Amino acid sequence: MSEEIEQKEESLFEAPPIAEQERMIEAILFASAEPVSVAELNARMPHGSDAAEALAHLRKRYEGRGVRVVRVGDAWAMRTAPDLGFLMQKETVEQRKLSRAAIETLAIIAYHQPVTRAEIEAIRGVSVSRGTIDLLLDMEWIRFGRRKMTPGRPVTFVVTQGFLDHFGLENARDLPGLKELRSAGLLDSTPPGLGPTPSEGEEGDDDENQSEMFEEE
Amino acid sequence: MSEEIEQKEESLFEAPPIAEQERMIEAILFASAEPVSVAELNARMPHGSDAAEALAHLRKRYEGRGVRVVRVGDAWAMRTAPDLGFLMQKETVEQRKLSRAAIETLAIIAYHQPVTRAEIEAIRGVSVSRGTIDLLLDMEWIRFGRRKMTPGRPVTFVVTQGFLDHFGLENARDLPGLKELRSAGLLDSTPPGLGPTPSEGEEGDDDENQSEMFEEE
Amino acid sequence: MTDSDQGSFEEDRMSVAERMAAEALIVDVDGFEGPLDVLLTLSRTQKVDLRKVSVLQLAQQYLSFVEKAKALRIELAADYLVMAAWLAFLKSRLLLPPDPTEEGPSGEELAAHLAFQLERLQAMRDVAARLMARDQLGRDFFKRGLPEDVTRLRTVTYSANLLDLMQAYARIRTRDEFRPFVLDRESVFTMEQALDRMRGLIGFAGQWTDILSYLPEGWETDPIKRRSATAATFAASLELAKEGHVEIRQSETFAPIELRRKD
Repeated sequence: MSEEIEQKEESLFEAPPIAEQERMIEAILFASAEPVSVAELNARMPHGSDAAEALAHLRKRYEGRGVRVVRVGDAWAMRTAPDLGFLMQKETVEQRKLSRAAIETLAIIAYHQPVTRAEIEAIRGVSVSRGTIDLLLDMEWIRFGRRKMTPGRPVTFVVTQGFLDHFGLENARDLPGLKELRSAGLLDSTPPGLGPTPSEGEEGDDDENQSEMFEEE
Repeated sequence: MSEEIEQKEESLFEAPPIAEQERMIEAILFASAEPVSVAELNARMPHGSDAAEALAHLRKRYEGRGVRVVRVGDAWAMRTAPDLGFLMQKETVEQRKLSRAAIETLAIIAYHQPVTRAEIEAIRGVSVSRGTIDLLLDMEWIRFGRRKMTPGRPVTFVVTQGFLDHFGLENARDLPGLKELRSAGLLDSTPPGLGPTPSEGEEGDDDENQSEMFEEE
Repeated sequence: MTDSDQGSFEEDRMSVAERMAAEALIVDVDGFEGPLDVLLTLSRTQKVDLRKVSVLQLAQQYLSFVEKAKALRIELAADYLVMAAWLAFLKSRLLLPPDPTEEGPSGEELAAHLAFQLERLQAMRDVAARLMARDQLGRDFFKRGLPEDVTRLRTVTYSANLLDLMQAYARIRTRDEFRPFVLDRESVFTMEQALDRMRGLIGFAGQWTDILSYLPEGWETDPIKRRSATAATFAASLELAKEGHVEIRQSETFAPIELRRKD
């Protein structure tokens, strides 16, 4: 309803020195609990600043510290070093116990995205309950992706920035074992060397999917 | 999991190196929702740690950075540097549609200026709130005109140059008359065949008004 | 594996441990997530790389699993039975020499696809486990505990275009024209009013009098009011004549209508 228009900071002055820009990014990332996109950093910093460059410096500065600068998709955040987790009992948040079905569904969405419900069901060999999808949506680990260009134009699911943040992933390409799975043909819908079978005629989309897989937000 | 590590570390009875203690404090202060006292830091850190000393190192490290270690009462916290406070403000310009009351009032002022509040109310058929007038004055779309030479000498309102600029009008005479509104379909809901309607009868007045309309500043 | 002299490679090829495992499967059937899950578990009893799993043997294992379930009177969901039927079909395809007239994928292809499905499901389970074993936010690493909120300096600008303005004005000016139709009572003189008025006056009408002289005061000049009052007075005169209180006459068309008291 009410459109927010970022007011571009118009400054006649030159961009601040890079060391100062680094301080600014440090302050912004430090103050925020959620990842901040490069676009937002640039918007908040004085005109002419180069958030990407300053980020690279900042990241280096925090290497090996108790707090790190991490990339989450196209955004950045500060997070404590994982090896210090033991100090944080007080801050530890109760993790939601996920069912095996939910965990598998999440993994399938992450590795096969964008993926339709029918495809998830084909992989698991059982139907996916509405509750499982709802739970993952509710946790904001998955979201709806583009509709598939197949008959019925089914919705697809993709993982979110929140998912990447939670599992400490820079982007979906960093999923553990992704490359091996792909080269083993296990992200396809048919075994290597076999044509599409009647039961899984959607094979043609696969190559397309994989290029789509890392669509930007 | 974390307990195990802690126990191991405690059992060694040897404090971690001071650089490591510094990392720990950094992580704790970062993740904590509240300032943390030295006593609590010591309690949370491995046995033999010296939080006060590590804290002094940490404080020094953050000197001049975008974030600093500050004392809050008898506890410690990390805060963004005060000179970067401007980054914590996000300027947004929100565009809103004028309310129906405001746009109607504005329209009456534009078509009937100079017009008193009582006249606006007579035309609208409802009272005009002070807030509506104030908003329009505040936006500099209307201003006070001459007082009327009637009992009580009520103030009148007229539209401003800013109003004309916003609506792309050379002057208020450019506002389409009722006949034009009707031919443009804006009044097409008038039942046909009613003959001369009171509103058309007033069109004669309009010309009259318009001669009055452009009083000098 | 123990060789059996009975020839058939079915149950006897299974070790005691395997048999117990198979029985545990049945007892545990609720814990399985469908036939594919069962097949995957069964394939583990072959203790080989999933790529080298014997689908024929697996089909046999599954069929005997379903048989045992039936013997134990365990209700199996329909999809378990559908899988059993399909595996029975697959088994026959694998065992019989290929029929050149048969259309569709060969038994080997179907078997390869099943093996692929199992391998893929297992792969997903493996990566799911790896994913969950990662450091997790809020458990191993943490976000800022005391985020400093960004204060929003909100400037509100209001927008309206010329069309909005004109429509608003048009709306106000047409509002009057659209009130529901009601008679303007102010310029209507009813017959009842005329009757009341004339009843009080006819006592003095001993002579023929133009009924127009009975029009109420102030109604003679405004044409609308005059018309209404005239009609009401005329109607009232007729009513009074009907009641026998007055007499009415008119000398010619459009001549004045006169009335007088009837004694």
